[in-house]
Amino acid sequence: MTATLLLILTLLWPLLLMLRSPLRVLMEQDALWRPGPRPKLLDAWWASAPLPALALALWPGETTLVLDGWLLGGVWQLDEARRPWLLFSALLWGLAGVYARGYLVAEQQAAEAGDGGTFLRLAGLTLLWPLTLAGNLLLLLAEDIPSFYLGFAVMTFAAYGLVVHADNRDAHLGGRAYLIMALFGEALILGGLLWAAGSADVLTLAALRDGIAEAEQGAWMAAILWLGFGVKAGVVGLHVWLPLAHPVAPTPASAVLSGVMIKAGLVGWLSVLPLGDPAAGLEPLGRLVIALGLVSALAAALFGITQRHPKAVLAYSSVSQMGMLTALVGTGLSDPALWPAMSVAVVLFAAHHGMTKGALFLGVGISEHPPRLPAWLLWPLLILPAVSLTGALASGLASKWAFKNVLYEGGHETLVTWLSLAAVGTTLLVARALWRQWRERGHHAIPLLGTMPLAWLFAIVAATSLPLWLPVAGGVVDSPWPPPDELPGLMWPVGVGLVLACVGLWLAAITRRRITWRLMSGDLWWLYAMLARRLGAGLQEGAERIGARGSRLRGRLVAAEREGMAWIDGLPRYERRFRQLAVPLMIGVAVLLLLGFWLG
Amino acid sequence: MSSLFDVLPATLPVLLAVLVLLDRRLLRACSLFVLFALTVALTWWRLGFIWLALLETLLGAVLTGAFLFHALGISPARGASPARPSHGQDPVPLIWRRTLIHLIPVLALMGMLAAALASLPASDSSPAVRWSGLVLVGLGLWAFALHTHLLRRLLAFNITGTGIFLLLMTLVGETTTAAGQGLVITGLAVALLGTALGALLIRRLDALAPSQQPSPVNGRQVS
Amino acid sequence: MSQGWLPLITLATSLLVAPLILLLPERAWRARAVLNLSAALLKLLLVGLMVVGLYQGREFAFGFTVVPGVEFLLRVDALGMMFAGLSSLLWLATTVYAIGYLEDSPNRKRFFAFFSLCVASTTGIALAGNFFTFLLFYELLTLSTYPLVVHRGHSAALAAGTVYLRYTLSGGLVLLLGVVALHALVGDVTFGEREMLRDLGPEYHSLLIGLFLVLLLGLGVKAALVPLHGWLPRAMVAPAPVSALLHAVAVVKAGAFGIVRLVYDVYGIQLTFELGLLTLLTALSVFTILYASLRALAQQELKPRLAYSTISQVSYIVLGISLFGPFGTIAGLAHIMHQGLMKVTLFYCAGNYAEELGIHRIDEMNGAGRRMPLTSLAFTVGALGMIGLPPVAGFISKWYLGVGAVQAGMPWVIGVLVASSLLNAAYFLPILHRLWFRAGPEHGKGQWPEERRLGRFETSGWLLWPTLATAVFSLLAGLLAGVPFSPLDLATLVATEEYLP
Amino acid sequence: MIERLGLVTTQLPTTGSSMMTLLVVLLPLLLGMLGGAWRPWRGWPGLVVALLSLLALVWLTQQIATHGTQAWVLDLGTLTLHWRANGLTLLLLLLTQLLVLASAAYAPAYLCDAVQARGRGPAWLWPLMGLLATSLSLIWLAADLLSLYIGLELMGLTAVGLMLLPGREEALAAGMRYLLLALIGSLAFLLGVALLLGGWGRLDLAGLAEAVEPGPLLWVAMALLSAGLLLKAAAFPLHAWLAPVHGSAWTPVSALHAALVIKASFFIALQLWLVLAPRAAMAAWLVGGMGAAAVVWGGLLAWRADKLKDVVAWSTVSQLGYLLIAFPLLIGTSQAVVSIAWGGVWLQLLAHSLAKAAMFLAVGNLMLATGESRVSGLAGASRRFPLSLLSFGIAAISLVGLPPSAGFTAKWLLLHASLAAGQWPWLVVLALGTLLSAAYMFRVFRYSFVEDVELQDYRPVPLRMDLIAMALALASLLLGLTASWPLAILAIAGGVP
Repeated sequence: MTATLLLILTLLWPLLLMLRSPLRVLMEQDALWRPGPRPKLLDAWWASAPLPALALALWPGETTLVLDGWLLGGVWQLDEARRPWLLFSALLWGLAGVYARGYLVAEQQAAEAGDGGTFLRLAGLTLLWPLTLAGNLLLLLAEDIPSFYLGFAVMTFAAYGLVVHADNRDAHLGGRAYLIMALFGEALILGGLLWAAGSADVLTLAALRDGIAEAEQGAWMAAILWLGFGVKAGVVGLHVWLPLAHPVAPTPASAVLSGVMIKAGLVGWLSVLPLGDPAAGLEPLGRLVIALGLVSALAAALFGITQRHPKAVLAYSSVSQMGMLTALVGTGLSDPALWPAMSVAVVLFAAHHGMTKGALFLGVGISEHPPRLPAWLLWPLLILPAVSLTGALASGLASKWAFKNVLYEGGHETLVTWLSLAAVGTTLLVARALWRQWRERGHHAIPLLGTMPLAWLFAIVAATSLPLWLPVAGGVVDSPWPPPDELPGLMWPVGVGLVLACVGLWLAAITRRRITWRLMSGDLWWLYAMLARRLGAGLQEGAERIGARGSRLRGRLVAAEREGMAWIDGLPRYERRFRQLAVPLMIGVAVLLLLGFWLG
Repeated sequence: MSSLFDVLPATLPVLLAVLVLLDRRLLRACSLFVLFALTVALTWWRLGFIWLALLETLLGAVLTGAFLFHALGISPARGASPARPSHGQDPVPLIWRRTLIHLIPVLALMGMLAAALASLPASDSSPAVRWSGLVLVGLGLWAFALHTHLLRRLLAFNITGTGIFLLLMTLVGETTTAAGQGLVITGLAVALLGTALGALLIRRLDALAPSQQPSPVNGRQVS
Repeated sequence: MSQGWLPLITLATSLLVAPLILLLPERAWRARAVLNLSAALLKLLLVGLMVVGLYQGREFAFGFTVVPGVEFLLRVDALGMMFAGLSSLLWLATTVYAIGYLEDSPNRKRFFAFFSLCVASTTGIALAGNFFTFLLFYELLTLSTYPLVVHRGHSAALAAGTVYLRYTLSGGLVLLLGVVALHALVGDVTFGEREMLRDLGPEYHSLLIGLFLVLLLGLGVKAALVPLHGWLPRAMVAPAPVSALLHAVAVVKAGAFGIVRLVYDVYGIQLTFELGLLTLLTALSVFTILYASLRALAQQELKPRLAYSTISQVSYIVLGISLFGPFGTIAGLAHIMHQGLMKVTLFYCAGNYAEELGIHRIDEMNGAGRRMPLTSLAFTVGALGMIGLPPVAGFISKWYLGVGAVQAGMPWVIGVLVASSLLNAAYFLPILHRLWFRAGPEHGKGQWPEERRLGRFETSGWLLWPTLATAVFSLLAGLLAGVPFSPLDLATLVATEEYLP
Repeated sequence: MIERLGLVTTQLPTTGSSMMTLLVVLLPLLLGMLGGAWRPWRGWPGLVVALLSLLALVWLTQQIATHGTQAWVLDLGTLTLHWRANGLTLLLLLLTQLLVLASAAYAPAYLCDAVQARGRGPAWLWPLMGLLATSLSLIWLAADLLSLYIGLELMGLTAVGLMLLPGREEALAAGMRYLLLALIGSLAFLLGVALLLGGWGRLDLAGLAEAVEPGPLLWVAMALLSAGLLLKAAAFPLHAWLAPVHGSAWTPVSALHAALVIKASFFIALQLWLVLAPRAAMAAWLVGGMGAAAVVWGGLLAWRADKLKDVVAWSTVSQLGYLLIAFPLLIGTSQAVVSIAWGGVWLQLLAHSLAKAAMFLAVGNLMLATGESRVSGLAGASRRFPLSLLSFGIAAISLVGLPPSAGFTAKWLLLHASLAAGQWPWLVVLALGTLLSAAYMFRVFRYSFVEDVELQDYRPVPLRMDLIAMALALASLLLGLTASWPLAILAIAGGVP
């Protein structure tokens, strides 16, 4: 009972908090236009939005809530499969929220002082942040398809406001890329869900998975759904919004975007694809997914190291990491027998990446506004999650071991090798990111006990200790750490990466020449944009041609109408003849009628 | 002799009608019309319809004639001098082509009538009257279509009407004479009323536009 | 027997208001407002009574013979009640809105009289029990909307009125011919007596197909199916409440509703399917959906864009009908209500922008969300619903359409739906972006075309509250689609009746 | 067919109904005389007295509903006249009384407003109107050709006289033309009657119906009769006198003329055809073709007409075309078709009469109020004369044949009959007619909705004039849904075989 209430509260609480400030503004009439001091928007209440979710994730026992009146029949549930997702998502959202209170303090002060524009911008953020959160939580908790899709859509579209918060050119470019790609994703998801759910006539995700497995054209449905969620998860080719949107968003928003929201794509895959179902017959798709995942992982790494903005580098790193996850999900399709074990590893990896990437993003803000900490303490703390991400330490080590172990057992050595190569890339990327952070480090120290540093520190702790507290399905993994003899096999990519990074650094140092060639972040986006422009121009031309033809036709019709009118206007001239010839006409009528009578 | 006695009352109206319709001077045409009506009355008397003869004299000749003269602007009170000399002169614009063209429908009508009459038993009393009636109808209609002058059209109408009356009365049998007479009397009254109305109208039109040249009655093309 | 009078009284509530309004002097706007609103409320109440009665299985019918063999029949069934409910609900909202919108403008008396007449015709269409009665009110609708369309009396309005009449009167005429032919074939066609045509035998099938096409041609004009849609974008010159009503309930819906009646209650879905006419409807509606969306994309002004969007959205109804199977039916019927609510919201918003800020073009809307947050919020709800995003009602329609398409064995229709969603997004999201995320006059960039301060809130309360109410309704219709008496529930009721013998 | 016309009856008339019939026929004439003597400037006193004849008519209806068709044989020496009264007759009598009453009530205010008692015209109006009513009643009641001829001539001359009353020049010229053509028309009629009389020696319709046999004589007679009547009824190629005559006539006179006088000729023609040539399908098709041409021609000219009254007058030409379609639908078709078309034709006649009268009155009001006779002079009228325009609009609905008007119901029946008879062309004609009539009617409205026009001075017309127009218009509208009521009257006593 309590769990059910908590479940409702989880979703309701962020919405209530969201409505709080506009209601407050509405209470005082004209508050929107009145100059003068404004209420504080980012208060502690605001940051408390994910607390019920956290409580729910920690509450023992499973719960299911069935709402008949909701959409097409709502089923929300918390089970062991959902618990880790909910836990790390809520945690990261909470930390990012707390962090945001510090990060946005300047804007907050400006708004309170009466800067109307800033106030409204900030108000937008305070409205959309809890909304995005609510969408994210709903998507995690929903078992019925409409609620799931609702959560997904709410999260996607509300996050647009977070991306464009800065309200400058880059932000709008990032926002546009984000929105357009997200729309394509939504469209594909909607199409796939409709197709699959319609064929099987089901409304829950579990039934949907079975339905796809049984459906005749299940492979196509799965492919469409995979692509749809792939936009969010940053599959290669569909990832272009990530490096454009992440750097422009406020840092806490980047953290949740990269840490939690792109995981929604993964959650989507896990929710709708018949993973581990040998009857599904999706092996070809699985192989394709693995290949694309690997391409994603490697290409993103190669491209990412050319970037200058640390957040862009980190965004590419997210693409790369998600590529690795994609490949792992692909094994669930191509080798269903492996999936039960693999799913645990995937969850662990995803949570690890989410938390660690969150901590890294938060760290970018920290390096810009360093707290009063000595550099020897500050920089190792900044480096720690990076090393963890490469898989050399802490949660990274544990998660890497988890999936390698499974892959070795399944006999996928080649895949492991490729993944290791990707890990080399990851090492290079984080090195590059840290290097850029170092180069762009700030000097104005902020107090250590502010919300920002504290949230960051807590994030590092939580990220590194992840395997210890994450309740992966069936309880915490017995022994998350690899046996020591496996360590070299796990460590070598990091070593190689470090060596390469040092070589790069050294080369840069000795040539003393700036690497001038730089690739625009967003890579394929520009290609897409150009193609779209071409297509648009072509369409426009075609439309104009059709329009011209239409207007010609219309002109001709109008002319014909005018002619017809003129002709009709001329008709009365015959009237005179009728008048003059009335008697002969009468006789004529009589003769005609006689003829008629005669003929019958 | 008897055939002549038969034919003469039948042909005389036709001759007179031709004169009435084609006379170049209106005054003379009107006068001739009175004469025409009188001969028709004679025909009625010859056929044995005394009542009709009387009515024709009264309505057809006297009253209609009076109204026609009134239309010309001649009233008994003011003597015989026409108010407008132009009324006396109305040259009939006889263009042969027009005349012939207007003859076509009239001929068609007469053909129709002839066909219808052919299927009836021949008139026992006076076949000549029947044919003269037929000719009068044709003549009147032809003139009606041809002329544009209002008074001439009135004349043409009256002649057509008379032709129809003659035709009608040669068609009725013994039993239906009363019905026939009823129809003819109604027709006569209507013709008189129509003529009267027309005559008044002509006068009124004349009075309304006195300045127009030529005088509206003569120049008016009511078609 | 007293129940037979209920439909008649419902009809009379708005029909009799028209002469009463004409009798009131032009200046008596308070009395007029009270009259209008009380009639609207009364009608809503009566329709509510009938809906409850319907759920309890009671019969309401009123009829008399006009000429031998032709009957005037008002009857309550679930389908009609859906439409009547929608029209009475939106009438109330639109009346409130129109009172605010037309404040201090000339000819209000005439406007409200014809407005009532228009709603009476809509109610009549909903309650019509046979094709003759339907036709009666269908034509009456044309007549009563013409003065509304030309209300402003300038040359553009008059030209639009002429175009409107050309289309609708020709359509009405074709419909008349079709109905008479049907009448000559089988006699009085009471809605629901589907066996009359079904029992005719195969030798009549080609005749039936021809008749169907004629009737469809007649109904398609008002439903604005694509080659027949030309009047709709031009009718935009009418005042906003009229546009709202035209698009949401009255004219466009009358056409769509007529097609629903034609397919379900005259021919019967089974016969229509056997004659192969459903495929035709599908093709027609799919083409309309895509074509109109593309045209909407090219519009630079707000109301024409909404107009093309209407053309596209109304075809969803036809599409739903054309998908053989209960889900398609539910989708089509529910969308009658859903589209009405969402589109009326959008038009109210367009009216609010025009009245308060003088905005007509899309590129003037920058930053309007900060000046008029509630209106913009309502607009956002409507637009998202049009795109088909949950939890707005449009999603429910789209969901059922998709499922219906799969069940009808036409999964490719999903592709059309998705494409349409994308196109909808392509023409609505830029507006939303401008509203909320672009800097505009409120930020000191440029100024509003013609700003007025109409009320204490962002605009006059008369304009604002109906807008918010319909927005909330369209949200709730989606969010709580599963509760009893929701549009979806009613549609399901109708569909079950249709498919269960 | 002759049963429908009430020509076959065994019922002897009751004394009461004979009295009432005489009252109905003669009272209008009497009242007209009185009116001419007193020249009422207020409509109400006369109206109250005139209600008497209406009451008599109601009583007569009651009688006939109970006793069936009544026939009178008047022996005047060797001359016998035949009258009869059945459902159809009653309906037409009712219509006549109603319209004459409405015009009479309308006239005083109109004369006061528009004419200002110029000349002796107004004094003549009342007796002529009375005479018109009497002659029309005679036509409806007559069952022999002599009575018909008398009624027809009386009506024709009266109508000409009424049209001439304004005394303006253009009125006189048009009136003269009308007079001459009407006279020619009656001559043709008389010629036809003469042939019939000569051929079969009798004039009563019932007797003729049995006696006549097809042959050249009958055909020629019918051709002449029809041609004369069609000329008087302004059927298509013979319509040219109509519009100019209306252009300058007084409004109430125009209303009566378009509503009743033309219909009388049509009624006689249809009756003769049904009685004498009930199987002449080919000739009937020709008449139908004339009707079709009339619909199109009248519609086109009404559409482009410049003056308001011309629009209405041309619309009469067009609408008469609908009625002419009755010929091919009623003649030579099966019983099923006839039973549908019968109601349709008379309903159309009723609808058109009421609507056209209402429209003329409304147009008269508008012209008086704006002082403009042109359509474009109506700009802004919708704001200033809503009532007049509304009555015009309601009448227009009926004329166009849009539901729920009587015009619509009639059109429905005609369409149904055409379909049932398999005569497709009439569908097209009716459709075209609807579109054209909508085009010219809404053209008028279009002008009235124009807003940006400077306010010129105008004189509001008395409310009573508006109310009368409105009442007639409403009657034509309401008859649409209550069509079963006139059809029931049609059906009583001999209406249905």
